[in-house]
Amino acid sequence: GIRGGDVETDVGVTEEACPDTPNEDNGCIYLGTISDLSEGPFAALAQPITQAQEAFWARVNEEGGIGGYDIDVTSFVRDNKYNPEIHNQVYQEIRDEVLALAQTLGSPQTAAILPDMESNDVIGAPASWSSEWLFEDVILQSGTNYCIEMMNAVDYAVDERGVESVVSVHYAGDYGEDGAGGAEIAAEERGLDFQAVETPPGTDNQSDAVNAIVSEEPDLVTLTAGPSDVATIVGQAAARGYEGTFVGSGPTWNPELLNSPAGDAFKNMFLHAGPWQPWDADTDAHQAMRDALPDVEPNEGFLAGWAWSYPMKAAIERAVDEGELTREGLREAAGSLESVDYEGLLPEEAGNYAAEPDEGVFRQSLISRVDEDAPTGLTVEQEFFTGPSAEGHTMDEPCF
Amino acid sequence: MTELISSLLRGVGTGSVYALLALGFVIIYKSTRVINFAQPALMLAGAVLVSYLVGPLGFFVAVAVAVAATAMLALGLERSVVRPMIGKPVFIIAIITIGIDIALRNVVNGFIGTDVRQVGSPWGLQSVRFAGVSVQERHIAMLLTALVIITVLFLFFKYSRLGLAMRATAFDQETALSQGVSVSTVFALSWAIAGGMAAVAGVFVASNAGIDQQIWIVALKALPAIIIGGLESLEGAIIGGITVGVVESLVATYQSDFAPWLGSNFSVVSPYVVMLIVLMVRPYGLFGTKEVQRV
Amino acid sequence: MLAVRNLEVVYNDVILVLRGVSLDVADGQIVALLGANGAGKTTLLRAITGLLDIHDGEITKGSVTLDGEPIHQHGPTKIVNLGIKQVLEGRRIFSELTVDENLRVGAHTNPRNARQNIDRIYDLFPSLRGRERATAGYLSGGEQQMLAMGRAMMSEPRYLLLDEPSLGLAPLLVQQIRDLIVEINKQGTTVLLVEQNATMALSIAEHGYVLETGKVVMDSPAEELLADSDIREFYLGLGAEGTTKSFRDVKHYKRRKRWLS
Amino acid sequence: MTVTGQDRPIVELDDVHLAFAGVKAISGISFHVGRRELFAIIGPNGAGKTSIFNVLSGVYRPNQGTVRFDGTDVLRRRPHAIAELGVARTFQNIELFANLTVIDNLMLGRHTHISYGVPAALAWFGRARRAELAARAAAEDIVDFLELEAWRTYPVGLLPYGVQKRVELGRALAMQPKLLLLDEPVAGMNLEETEDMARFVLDIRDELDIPIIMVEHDMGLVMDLADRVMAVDFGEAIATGTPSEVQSHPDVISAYLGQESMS
Amino acid sequence: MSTAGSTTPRRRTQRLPGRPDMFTSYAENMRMLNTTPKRRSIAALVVVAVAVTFVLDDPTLQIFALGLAASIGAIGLNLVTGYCGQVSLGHAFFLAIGAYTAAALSGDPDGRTIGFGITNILIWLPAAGIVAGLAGILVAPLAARLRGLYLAIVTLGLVFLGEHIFKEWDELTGGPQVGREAAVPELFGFAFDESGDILTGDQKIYLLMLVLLIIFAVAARNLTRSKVGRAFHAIRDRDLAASIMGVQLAKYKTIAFAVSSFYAGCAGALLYIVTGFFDPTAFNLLLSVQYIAMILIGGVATISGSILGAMFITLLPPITRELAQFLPLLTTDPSASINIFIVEGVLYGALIIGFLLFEPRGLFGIWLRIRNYWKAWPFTY
Ligand SMILES: Nc1ncnc2c1ncn2[C@@H]1O[C@H](COP(=O)(O)OP(=O)(O)OP(=O)(O)O)[C@@H](O)[C@H]1O
Ligand SMILES: Nc1ncnc2c1ncn2[C@@H]1O[C@H](COP(=O)(O)OP(=O)(O)OP(=O)(O)O)[C@@H](O)[C@H]1O
Ligand SMILES: [Mg+2]
Ligand SMILES: [Mg+2]
Repeated sequence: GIRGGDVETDVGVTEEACPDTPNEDNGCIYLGTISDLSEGPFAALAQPITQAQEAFWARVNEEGGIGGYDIDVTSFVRDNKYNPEIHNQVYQEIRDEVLALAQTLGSPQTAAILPDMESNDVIGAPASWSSEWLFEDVILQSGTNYCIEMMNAVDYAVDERGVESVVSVHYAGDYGEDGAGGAEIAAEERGLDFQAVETPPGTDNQSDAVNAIVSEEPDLVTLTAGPSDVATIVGQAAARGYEGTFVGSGPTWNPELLNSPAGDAFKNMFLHAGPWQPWDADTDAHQAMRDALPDVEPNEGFLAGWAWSYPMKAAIERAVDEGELTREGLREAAGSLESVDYEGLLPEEAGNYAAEPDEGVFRQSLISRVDEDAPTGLTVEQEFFTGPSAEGHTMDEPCF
Repeated sequence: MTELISSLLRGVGTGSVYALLALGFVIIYKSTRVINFAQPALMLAGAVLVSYLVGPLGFFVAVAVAVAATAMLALGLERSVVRPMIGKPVFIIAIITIGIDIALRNVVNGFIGTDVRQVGSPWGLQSVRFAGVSVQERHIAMLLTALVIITVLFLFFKYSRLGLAMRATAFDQETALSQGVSVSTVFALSWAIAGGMAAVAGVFVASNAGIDQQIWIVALKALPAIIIGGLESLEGAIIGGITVGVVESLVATYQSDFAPWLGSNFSVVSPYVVMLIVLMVRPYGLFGTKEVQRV
Repeated sequence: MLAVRNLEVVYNDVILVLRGVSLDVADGQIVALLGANGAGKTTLLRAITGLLDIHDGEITKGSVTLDGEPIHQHGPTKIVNLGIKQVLEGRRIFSELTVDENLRVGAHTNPRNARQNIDRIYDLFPSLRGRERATAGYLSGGEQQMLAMGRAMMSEPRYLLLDEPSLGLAPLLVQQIRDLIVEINKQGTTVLLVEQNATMALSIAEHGYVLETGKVVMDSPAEELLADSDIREFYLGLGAEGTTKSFRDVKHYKRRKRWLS
Repeated sequence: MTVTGQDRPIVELDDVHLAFAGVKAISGISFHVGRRELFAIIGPNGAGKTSIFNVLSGVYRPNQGTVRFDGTDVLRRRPHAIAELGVARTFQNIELFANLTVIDNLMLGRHTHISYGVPAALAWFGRARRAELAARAAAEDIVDFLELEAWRTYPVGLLPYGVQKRVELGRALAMQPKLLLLDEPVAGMNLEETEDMARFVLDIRDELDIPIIMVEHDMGLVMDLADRVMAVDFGEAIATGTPSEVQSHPDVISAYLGQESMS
Repeated sequence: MSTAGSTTPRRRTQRLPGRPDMFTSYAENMRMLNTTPKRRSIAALVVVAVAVTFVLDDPTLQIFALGLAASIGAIGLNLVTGYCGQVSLGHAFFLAIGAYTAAALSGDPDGRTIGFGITNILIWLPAAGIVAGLAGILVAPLAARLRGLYLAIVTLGLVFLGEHIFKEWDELTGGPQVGREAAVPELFGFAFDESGDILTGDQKIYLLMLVLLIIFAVAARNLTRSKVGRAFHAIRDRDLAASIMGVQLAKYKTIAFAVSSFYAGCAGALLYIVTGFFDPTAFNLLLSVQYIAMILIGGVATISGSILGAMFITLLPPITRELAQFLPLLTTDPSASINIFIVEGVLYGALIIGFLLFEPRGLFGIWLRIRNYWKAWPFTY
């Protein structure tokens, strides 16, 4: 499209076209990406996320951009090595070049730049599903959070498998504790025995967790940890005779786990709680993503990067409509979104950023089981649902 | 009782992997007086290589090839980066090896990609049962491998010409040179051996859940092991490694019952506590030789 | 014949230690190399045996030849293989290894005859016999010096370069070591003997060199050196009439020798 | 015995025994050294001479026996405490601080004579500054005395061996000791340097009035300088007396000197 | 000689005309900056460092401020490791103690984590140093028993134990992956981290760090040329000989650890006010190693080397990011096996290797080479 002269811009938006754009006449919106791209613990996840985001915006540009602007997410990609100081440094480096952040990965990392983002009116999409983001208005997250995901998972296990006791094995920090917090809320709500076991990262460090599972023998083990640690826990617990059910949150899964020594244990005992349908689902969004990433090994990380980009797109569209493609304008536009078109990946009401946290939070998630024949090893067992625990919970503070 | 025994056996199993890792450190230390902090990267490289080769070659051939290749890689690193530093202060060389580790791990990470890569070891998580106690096959394989390697090494250092030359070089480079020992061969050889062993250890570490970017950290468990055992002692490395494994396993099993106030996951740091205790009693580790101070 | 021609050696790229040294070691001889501390004697030996590298030293000019072939570009292993072996200053035995292991390291380049060479060494140094399994660090000073020489002999060198073998040894042991050097030489090994103890060195050498601050200042048969008045005064400590001076009579302002200035 | 004050020997060793894992380094050595004496210890390699020094300076703790310095029992004292009492020494193999300059090595010798704390050192003010300047002056005096002017600011590691030996002597002198132990002061030195060292040793004894115990293999030096000599072998004293008495003692000849030295 | 120790030089401090660098008294010779070129170059350096405040943009100043704070820590490590020869891989632990002491003292009393609301830097900075210094004193007995690599790895164990404690104690630290706010830099109502009319927050923090570094560096320099510093040197070169010269080994090793940890504590307290936020996983092996690298790359046993090294290591990530941009054919596509981020990591390692290979004496050694070259010019020997 042709951009009207009445759109006001400031930082990170140029009249010159983006590098390598299909639309020579368009202006350019620069979005930054700060992610764990080399040696940090989430590098394996960050990589497909970042790649999918590039594909997402490339598709937007293919389709003509937004209001006469293309969106560039490749010029300002920075590695934070999962270190808050470096995160802050690279943020400072790109701060005056970008309109907003397409991705800011890591909770303490993002916390290290939040005051600056607030004062610079920079909004960003987090690369996590933590309930704390509900309370930060410069952060645009998508789908439910680990906390509610785990509430739903526990509710599901109670209703479908009749579990009566839960052990929650979790990392320290926003990811692990958010999930464990959800599991605990649900366990309390449903009157289950509950125990939380914190475990550090590292496959050699899981013996405490495994011991706890084997000695407690709970009916259900909820997991919020990384894939190889989860494989160790599931594999070793099974090898030592545990026979209950595991349910892992979104980031616990990697398709290669099926080929690990714990593969059989996963097939028999593992359920996956996710914020949206897996890779091969039949929605417009899934189809578009698969088309945009034709040659990749399927991985749920792509889907995450893709999904997280929709609210940013909606916010930019709103800001252009309002004629205020400034940082302040964009922040206002984002804060006024009451729904987002996720092309079927999530219901539109999942994108309610205008409402208060408790009202705006999206409470639906899904449960999948392990399936060797599915591209990413997951097949949906329970479509989007809200369990009674999540329904009844008031989101007035983060779950950890 | 069976709980105790199986906890011990698990400890011995993982301990033998630590022992293999510790051996790599000790061999390089013995001949060059340097702690090679690049061992983690070599371990990672070896394991990743196996994960690529296991498909076409099968597990054992893949391991053999990867061991050889990692040995060559270690040798190359020694030639290019460590060699010019012969005779320089050991701490500078140690930091150089850290530089190597950072650089090499970054490259290897690029080949790990997004998946948790698998080495396809034949042992899986099956257990065999002895008298009511089940032992994972994996752990037995680890222990046997460690025993074989230590025996071979011991004979090598005691009786072979090169082994002796390595010990002599460790003691006094210039004198070894004056005897016609090629110090560069000795250095190269010790790096190659250590590299190969790192690869073996890497395979065992990865045979548990697979390879991700973080498994290199396991190699650092060898540090308390070599200190407990005594830096220059092969037997020490084995004993130290197994001690670390057993302590970890016992603490993991019993700490929550007996000493919950130590906080959760105390087992992770327990090797360091044991190390401190051992050093309080024996400042040169269990098998280390006391440096004779004379004036 | 081992020959050094116009050798210049520099340490750390800046410290010029040898300034054009020439020296010949004819086969079958014992050649003594005398000189004050820091004159460059050890440096000269290092230059011959390829040990300059690890001291950050470098030959900047001149050559070392063995039977006319230049060898100064070779590394220490190659030079040992060519039959030149140096016994380092200060014994430098591997004190954590056993006596036997020390000797076996000496045989590194010559493993084939190791067993019979070890026997030969024990014949030469009977006090080492019976101590084969003893940790070398516990030997006495003289025994350690013998072990160091024996270790060098294990590769059956043509040329043995001894760096101050009498250093720190008791008088009796100095005599023993001296006799052993003669014995080794008799058995066919050429010896280049670096010594502070000029009396001892000149008593067994056929030829002697005197090195002062990196230059050869004297080069004569041993008898001539023994007769030289400067040598007598400054190296042998003999007064004019051939009697030993007393250290108690040392003058506060002494006549210093200056060959150069 | 009621010897006190000026008459009392500076060093009294009585029946000292020392063993290392089976090796008997010293077995029953006793000797006294007077306040104006230059006492020499000779003996074959491994006889235990350095070990006697190490016992005296607190590096080794004897298994048995008494060691008195200036009337004080020093048996259980650590090396630094003995240094504070006034025992200084040089070493068989040079033990200088190779990276420090000559001046700094000498000033380190003054360590026990400088007293100020860490805060003063951080501020370099008042007492600390004055003490440092005084120490420097004292070090310069030793530079003069030992003719080290040319080397003053060189790191000692780079100096010729003979000079290093001299610096080591200077460092010991800087301690203003009441007793000086010299372990093979002329080993590895040529005649000229030996003569220099002899002159310094005599000057120290005569001008500075410091008693000296010296271990040395250079018989010429021992015979010329020492007032009394003790010969040890296998950790036992085999002869004690004037230089000429000891030199002609048959046990000393057979264990140490050899026949040739007679000629 | 006979008057050794009792003479105080009374020579007049008077310069001879035409011989500007001839010393006429020991006092003059022993001054910290005892030659005119030294004085001039240091003065110039300080002027440049202050001027930089108004030249560089805020993000760059932030990094420089980090480097200055890190310099204090590096000087501390150099005292114990470079000067005293006690290799410590435990520096991260002491940095952490300082950082948490300061953060807790100045933290919000009503916040999520422990806080006492004492924001005056004159209180929390010395407190951070003292608490860390006390921890150093506790560790020192280990150093009295252990040598070389044994000590290095034991102090490394300290880092692991510390990590465990800091992860577990989340009332203090906020817990791993969560973290807490850093200390609040305020002096009698003057907030360093807030922008004012004349100076931005980053400029103020930079200047604060600069002033503090100068104070710490001068004090360290004084210490090293004092009796204490000589004792450190002596222990490093040959501890047995040192003790025979009257140096109390245990006492001086304890002093070394205490002072070093004091410096580390102060550095830890200051470091994180630049970012304002930190989490307990920061204090890991890598951090300790970075400090070791600082002193090795800068120059062992030199104060200016510590600063050079700290600056270098702090600037290294931005430098590698810049360098990587210049390499052709590198993609930011993270799915490529060799992408720009991996090259960054490799460059980081390679630059450390390169510097140590090229000049094992560190940046300080390079500086010496340059100086000696010009001094000796045009002669090569
Ligand atoms: N590695 C080195 N680096 C720098 N200078 C050196 C080195 N080795 C020796 N030198 C210097 O070279 C000079 C000659 O040393 P060399 O050891 O060859 O003397 P030497 O004649 O053997 O003396 P000595 O009798 O003490 O053994 C000395 O001034 C010494 O300081
Ligand atoms: N720290 C030690 N550990 C074991 N044995 C030792 C130690 N110190 C000395 N010895 C042994 O004690 C004996 C006496 O040694 P010492 O050094 O006192 O001899 P020395 O008379 O000084 O000989 P030299 O003339 O060669 O210097 C030797 O057998 C030596 O090996
Ligand atoms: Mg020499
Ligand atoms: Mg001795």
